[in-house]
Amino acid sequence: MAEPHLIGEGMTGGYGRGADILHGCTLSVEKGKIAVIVGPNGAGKSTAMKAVFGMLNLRQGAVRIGGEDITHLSPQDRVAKGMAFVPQTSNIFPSMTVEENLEMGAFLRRDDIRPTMEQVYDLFPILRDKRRQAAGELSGGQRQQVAVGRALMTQPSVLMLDEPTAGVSPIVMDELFDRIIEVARAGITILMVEQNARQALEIADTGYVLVQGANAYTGTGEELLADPEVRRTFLGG
Amino acid sequence: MSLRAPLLFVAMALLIVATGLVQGWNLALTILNMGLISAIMSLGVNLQWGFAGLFNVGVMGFVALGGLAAVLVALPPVPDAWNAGGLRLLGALALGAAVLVAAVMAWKRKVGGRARALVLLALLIGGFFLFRAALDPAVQAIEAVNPSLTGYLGGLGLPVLVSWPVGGLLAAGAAWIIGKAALGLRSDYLAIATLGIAEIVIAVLKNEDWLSRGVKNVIGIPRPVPYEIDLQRSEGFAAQAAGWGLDPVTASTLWVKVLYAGLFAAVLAVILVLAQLALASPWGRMMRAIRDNEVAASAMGKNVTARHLQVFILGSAVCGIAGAMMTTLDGQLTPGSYQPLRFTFLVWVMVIVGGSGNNYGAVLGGFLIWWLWVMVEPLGLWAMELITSGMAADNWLRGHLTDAAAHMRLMTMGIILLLVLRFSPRGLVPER
Amino acid sequence: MITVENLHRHFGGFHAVDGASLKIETGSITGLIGPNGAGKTTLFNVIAGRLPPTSGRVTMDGEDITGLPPHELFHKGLLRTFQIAHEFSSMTVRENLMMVPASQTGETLWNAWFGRGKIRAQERALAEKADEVLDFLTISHLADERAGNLSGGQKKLLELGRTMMVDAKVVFLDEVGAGVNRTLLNTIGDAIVRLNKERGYTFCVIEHDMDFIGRLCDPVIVMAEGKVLAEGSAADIMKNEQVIEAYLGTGLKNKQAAETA
Amino acid sequence: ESHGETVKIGIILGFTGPLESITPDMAGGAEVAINEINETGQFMDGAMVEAVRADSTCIDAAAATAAAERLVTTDGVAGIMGADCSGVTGAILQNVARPNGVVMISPSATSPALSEAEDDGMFFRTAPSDARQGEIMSNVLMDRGISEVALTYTNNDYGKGLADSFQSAFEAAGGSVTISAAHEDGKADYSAEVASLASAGGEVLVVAGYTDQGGKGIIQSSLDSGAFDTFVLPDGMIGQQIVDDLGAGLEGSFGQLPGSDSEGATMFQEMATEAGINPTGIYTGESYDAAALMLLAMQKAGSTSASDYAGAIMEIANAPGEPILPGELGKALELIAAGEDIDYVGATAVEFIEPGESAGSFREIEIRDGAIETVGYR
Amino acid sequence: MTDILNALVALSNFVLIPGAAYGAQLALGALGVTLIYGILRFSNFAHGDTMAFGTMATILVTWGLQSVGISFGFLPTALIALPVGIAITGLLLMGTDRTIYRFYRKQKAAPVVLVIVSMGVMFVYNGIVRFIIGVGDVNFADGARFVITAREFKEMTGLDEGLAIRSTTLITLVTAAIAVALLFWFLNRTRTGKSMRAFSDNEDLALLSGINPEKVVAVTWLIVAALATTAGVLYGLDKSFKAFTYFQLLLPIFAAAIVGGLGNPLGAIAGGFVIAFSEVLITYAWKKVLEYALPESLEPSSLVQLLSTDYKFAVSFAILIIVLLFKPTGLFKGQSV
Ligand SMILES: Nc1ncnc2c1ncn2[C@@H]1O[C@H](COP(=O)(O)OP(=O)(O)OP(=O)(O)O)[C@@H](O)[C@H]1O
Ligand SMILES: Nc1ncnc2c1ncn2[C@@H]1O[C@H](COP(=O)(O)OP(=O)(O)OP(=O)(O)O)[C@@H](O)[C@H]1O
Ligand SMILES: [Mg+2]
Ligand SMILES: [Mg+2]
Repeated sequence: MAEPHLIGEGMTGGYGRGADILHGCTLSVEKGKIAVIVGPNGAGKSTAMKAVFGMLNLRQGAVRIGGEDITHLSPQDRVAKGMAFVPQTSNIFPSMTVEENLEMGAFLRRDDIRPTMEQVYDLFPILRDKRRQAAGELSGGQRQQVAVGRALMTQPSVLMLDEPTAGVSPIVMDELFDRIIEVARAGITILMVEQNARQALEIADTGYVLVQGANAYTGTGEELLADPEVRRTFLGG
Repeated sequence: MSLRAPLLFVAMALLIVATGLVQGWNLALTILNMGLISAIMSLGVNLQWGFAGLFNVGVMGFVALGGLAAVLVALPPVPDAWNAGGLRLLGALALGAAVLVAAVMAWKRKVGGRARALVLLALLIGGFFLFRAALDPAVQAIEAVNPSLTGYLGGLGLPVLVSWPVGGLLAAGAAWIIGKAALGLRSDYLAIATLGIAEIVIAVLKNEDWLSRGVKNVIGIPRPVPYEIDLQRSEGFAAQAAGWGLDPVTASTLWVKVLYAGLFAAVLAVILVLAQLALASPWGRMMRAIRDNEVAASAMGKNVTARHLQVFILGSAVCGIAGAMMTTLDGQLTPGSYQPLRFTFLVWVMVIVGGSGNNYGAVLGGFLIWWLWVMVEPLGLWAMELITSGMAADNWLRGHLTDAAAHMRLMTMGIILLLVLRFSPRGLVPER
Repeated sequence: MITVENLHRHFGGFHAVDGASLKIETGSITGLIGPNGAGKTTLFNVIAGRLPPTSGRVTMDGEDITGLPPHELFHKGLLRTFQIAHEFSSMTVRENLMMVPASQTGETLWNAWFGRGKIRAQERALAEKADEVLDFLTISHLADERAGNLSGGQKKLLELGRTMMVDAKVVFLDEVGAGVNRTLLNTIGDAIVRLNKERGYTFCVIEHDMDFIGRLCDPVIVMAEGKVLAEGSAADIMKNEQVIEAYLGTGLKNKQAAETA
Repeated sequence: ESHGETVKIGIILGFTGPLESITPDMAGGAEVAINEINETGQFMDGAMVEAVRADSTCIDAAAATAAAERLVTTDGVAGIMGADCSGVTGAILQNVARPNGVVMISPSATSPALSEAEDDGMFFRTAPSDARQGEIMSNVLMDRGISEVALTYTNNDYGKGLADSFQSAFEAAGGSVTISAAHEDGKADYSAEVASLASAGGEVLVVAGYTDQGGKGIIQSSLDSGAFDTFVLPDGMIGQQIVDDLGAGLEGSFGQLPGSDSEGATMFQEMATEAGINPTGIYTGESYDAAALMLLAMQKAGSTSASDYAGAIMEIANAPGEPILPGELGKALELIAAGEDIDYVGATAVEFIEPGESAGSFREIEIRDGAIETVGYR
Repeated sequence: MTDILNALVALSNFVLIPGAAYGAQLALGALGVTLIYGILRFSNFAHGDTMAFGTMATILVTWGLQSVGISFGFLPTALIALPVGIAITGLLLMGTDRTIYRFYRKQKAAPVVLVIVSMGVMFVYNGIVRFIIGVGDVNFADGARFVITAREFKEMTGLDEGLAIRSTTLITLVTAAIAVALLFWFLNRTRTGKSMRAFSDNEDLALLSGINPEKVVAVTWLIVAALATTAGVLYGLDKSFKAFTYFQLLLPIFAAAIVGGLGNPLGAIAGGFVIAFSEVLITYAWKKVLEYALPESLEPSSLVQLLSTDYKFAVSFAILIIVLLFKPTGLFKGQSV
């Protein structure tokens, strides 16, 4: 089997000079597939995402995309390589309007961004109404929609989402998951962290359970959902 | 805490001692004395910024108010001036205050939108002219009394040491008024407001001659310590000096400075201990919480406005005390010399370089920056000599550079400041 | 009991809360749900004194509390958490909790200077209490970590932890569950029920996780576009067509139908 | 026995700060005198004089005190030429000069209050008293038949003192001052002052300021808006630079500055030009005189100890004796050495009155064809 | 009728036009301050000295041009030299950023640390300028000083009062208007401008959007160089160049930027005029205007002055504070950290 499209292999590292948070954590996603990371709070899920995106100095391990080693690229360069990331917190430009937020997502694109923006507005209709409003004035769920919208604007080949559904209403969450499946079908690689784990694992091709910075369980979404131990300890029964 | 702070303090002490050994103890003590006062000022600012995140750029105003206290407390009253218009003046001031109180009360009344605004405006404008009508003749009469020497009401004729706490109170009173009005502002907006208020304080000091002679300055403020001349003339002291192996002149100048140093150090010690106790207590924790996140602190039941006001008053009072001490040390009040660069921004440099949020840092910053402020002048000259030493004596550039040597002073200050902050961006003794 | 009468809150021309009236019965765990941007957080902010209302009235046990500042409401026993975590980032996690209780002896300067003995005893008790709470939230290993360094979910736990430091009357929880691990959320749910039963706390809970709402809350109030759309038991609400259309969506309905089947 | 010794003189002026643009020339003036003395080789049996500069900052009393402290205790200066601004001058006097028994001669501190300061006979100044100049200025105006003026002054002890004394003299003589408005030096804009001055009106505008500070700004702004065409310029406002800068605008303006009907001023101007400093700079002549007086007094007392030579300063400055002009310091040294009396006239016609300050005779000038022309002496 | 005209002309000549001229000068300076605050998020104390440096560079080039006999007709030669001055200042600012500011940006230092660092930079620039050009007054204006002088106006209209308009006043007003329009358009409409705002809003996220922070910073400093140098040169042409005065300009410039709302170009302009007019208007003696405007019998005997000019700074600050009390983040809703 060829190497997965995106792989963060044996990642070990932490913030600044502090202790290691990740201990040989490995995450990989095939092209056009969805990988979901679950785990208790503080397990290092967000840290792992940041590591894959180059926002953390890794002491060990490597990140490769399409077989190319990108461990030493800066985040901007990874954006140029087609990666997009929605961080868990402070994931919008608060004083810019919704529309400008979306434009910033498409910063590196030179083609016409109107169609993509229309798609985002179709996905999150509320944003269309609020497009002239400063994103910082939005409700929590609306901000989250802006954040995901911004990443979609990149038209990435790899999409990384850190808890995209936190705080969004059920109806939007369903839409969002549907959309994520759609995006993946279009050949985009998706790596996401979720606490709404059951819904997320239902659509996941691969699931990772991270505990204390290391892989605890790995399997297909169904396998993990079926594992009673995993269900009880991490998915809330 | 690590060894860093104590080591830095030892290094600072060594710097001063070295200054004493190389350049003379008089100079070292002069620097030490102002260093002590600077440390107090920087503690005051640290209280506001480091503890509570209040961006007060009006330090100069509070320092000046402290200075005013020294005049109002320690100078003898001028009876002629009091007779000429003292009571009338007090009456006018009371009238002015009454107008302001009435205006504030009118403002607080919740009813009557536009009508209230009109009433308020009428009250303020009418009140202003009434106030001026009452004040101006009194002022004229007072200022006419021997203007080149007095022309003001004078002080209370009390010992100058009394003016230190009074300076604190005066500054605290001003801070209360300012805080009531302006503490709703955040960050740089509060900064410019306090800066403006400081400018207003200085404008009043410069132009209200009846109060403290304005730009004509008050000199000869009595001292809390003996005069060198008197010591030199005293038999006993001369004998003492001989015992120390010093001539009376040197001995007297040193002794006076040592006495000042003792007084200042005592004040600094008290303020430092109180600040340190406060910082380490639940009160300090509450303050830090407010600094970190006002919204959350208020939701956790902390009265943010009241606490801001409290710490603003405290910090300002400390600056006021330092101001009174400084005026005492200078022996004169010269309103024209209060410049933001020196009395506000330099103090801020002390706090930040020392390490904001840390009392020891603030104190260290006070000493170090003051030492530099004084020593960059010879350092700058020396650097300039070094640069030009290779050049021919009649070299045009050499002449040009030598002429500009005085400006090496600020440049050296800038470079050292940048270097210090480069190697410890969070200050020499960071908060944590 | 908290009553909200015809409350309005406008931002410019936008009516975020647009004439909402509702009651939170003493001793209940009331759920507050609604689409994103329905005005739930804004309503909380107005009740808790963070935002002044444009018009309308809020009372607590018959007393008018409209527009009181947050710190006074806190003293009246009204606590709230924030949807977007508001930790004290440069303080340790333990300090974040220890600062919460009101009227601590050491919070006056006089005592800070001259009442060291009294403070010490109180501090010890506070620290113990804080450690208990941290233990419960499974983050006791982080007690001495700077709160700014916590993970997203841990910050939400800390938000919740603060409400556990004091004896409150009414607690407003704004999406404490978002970003919190579901297993832990269940434990938290149990704790809420326990506080409600044993200590008589009143809760008002905003949450988008319908399992959580369904398990805990009765009644559930649904807001949409700044108004109250529906009110009733969780089961009723989940069957309400309007609510399904505006909020729950068919996806979940189908799923639930499948699950019940 | 002092042969070959070096005598140090401190020059404390605000080399940085508000007066930084005039202080280099002041220091230069003092150094002209020092060099002149050194070239004669006759000072105190061949001792050399060395100038040590220090920065008074003009505004920071504490920094100035520290700088003076260093001069006195580290460098061991025998006297201080300075300081410039009255505030720092007072501080240095009280905290350094008096305690250590060092003479100070200030070329520019004019505050009347300094006359009353306790100085143990250690403090002198070559700048004229504000009070005297006020009277002279009033006379100049009256003689020209001008009875209504607007007045602006720089908001410090110099400006305020001069404005007050002028106003009372002028009003006593029957003139009227329509407005007396302060201006701050070194500010960006003077429209507000000029607007009020223009509104109050007056035949001429009296500007008690400094040539390269607010005073110039006020005149510039008045000319621009056509508020006034004639200006009355006291000593601080007179200098070739401002005449050059403002060109025709100053034509016909007049004023007065310390100076007597002696060649002293002209001679000093020549010497200064040769030494490469601006000869018409404010207080340069006073600085020259301050340094010269101090050194001549040492010669007279045969000692560099202040307690010895402080008393000699008054003697040297005043008659009787041979008049001494700039460039004649060598002659003065010789005369003193020969035990004869001298009467130092210097660049500014120094005449000291108690307690050690310049009595000041004044030179009336008018700007004609872009030059400062002397029209008489008072 | 002519009396009314005279009153109006007097008011314009002494209050409106000088106020507008000074306001525009402050506004141009404030634009630079506000831009740095808006994008790099700190109050730059070195701005006054940056203006001084830019002006100095321009003066040196102007002298060069003048010495080879180049001039600009009735416009000042310095305007030809201006682009070169801007370029030199741009280099200085970028160099400063490289060697100094970048370090703190990487460290994510608190804004107040950057403020203090900028004070250090201020001291250094201070020294550089004084080393090179000295401390004295430098007059470098040439060309026609006036569009119309007071005397010409009187002769033209036959009124008692004159009205003078300086060419620099007009240039400054026009430049300020153009600068604010350009800046507004640039920040709100162009890609680069938006990326700069994004960078200031959320640096990490800007990185994640592929925005190159170094480029944003470089562009910011270049614009600041242009604004500072232009402001400094226009001010110097109007008054004269003196290093100390430029340092002193800093406070009113800050006041203007803040009262207008930090980070907002329109605010900077509005703030400049608020500060300038509050200085001129409140301390104005209305005597002359009233003498023209009122019938003989009502003419005032006193100056009709609310406060003496001694208090002009105090007054302008008092007005600033009052504005802030009602609009806590400035007239145009500025940012705050
Ligand atoms: N400061 C503000 N200025 C303008 N509009 C605002 C502001 N705050 C909130 N809004 C608007 O008010 C509406 C209600 O917001 P609110 O935060 O109350 O929603 P919510 O019900 O809590 O939503 P969510 O479930 O997403 O948290 C939203 O449409 C939001 O855009
Ligand atoms: N900036 C930081 N500096 C130091 N430590 C950090 C920082 N951010 C997170 N940590 C620590 O790293 C650990 C892992 O954090 P991370 O954010 O990766 O958790 P997570 O799995 O995403 O949790 P959650 O589900 O709560 O978002 C936590 O214990 C946290 O305290
Ligand atoms: Mg996370
Ligand atoms: Mg919400």
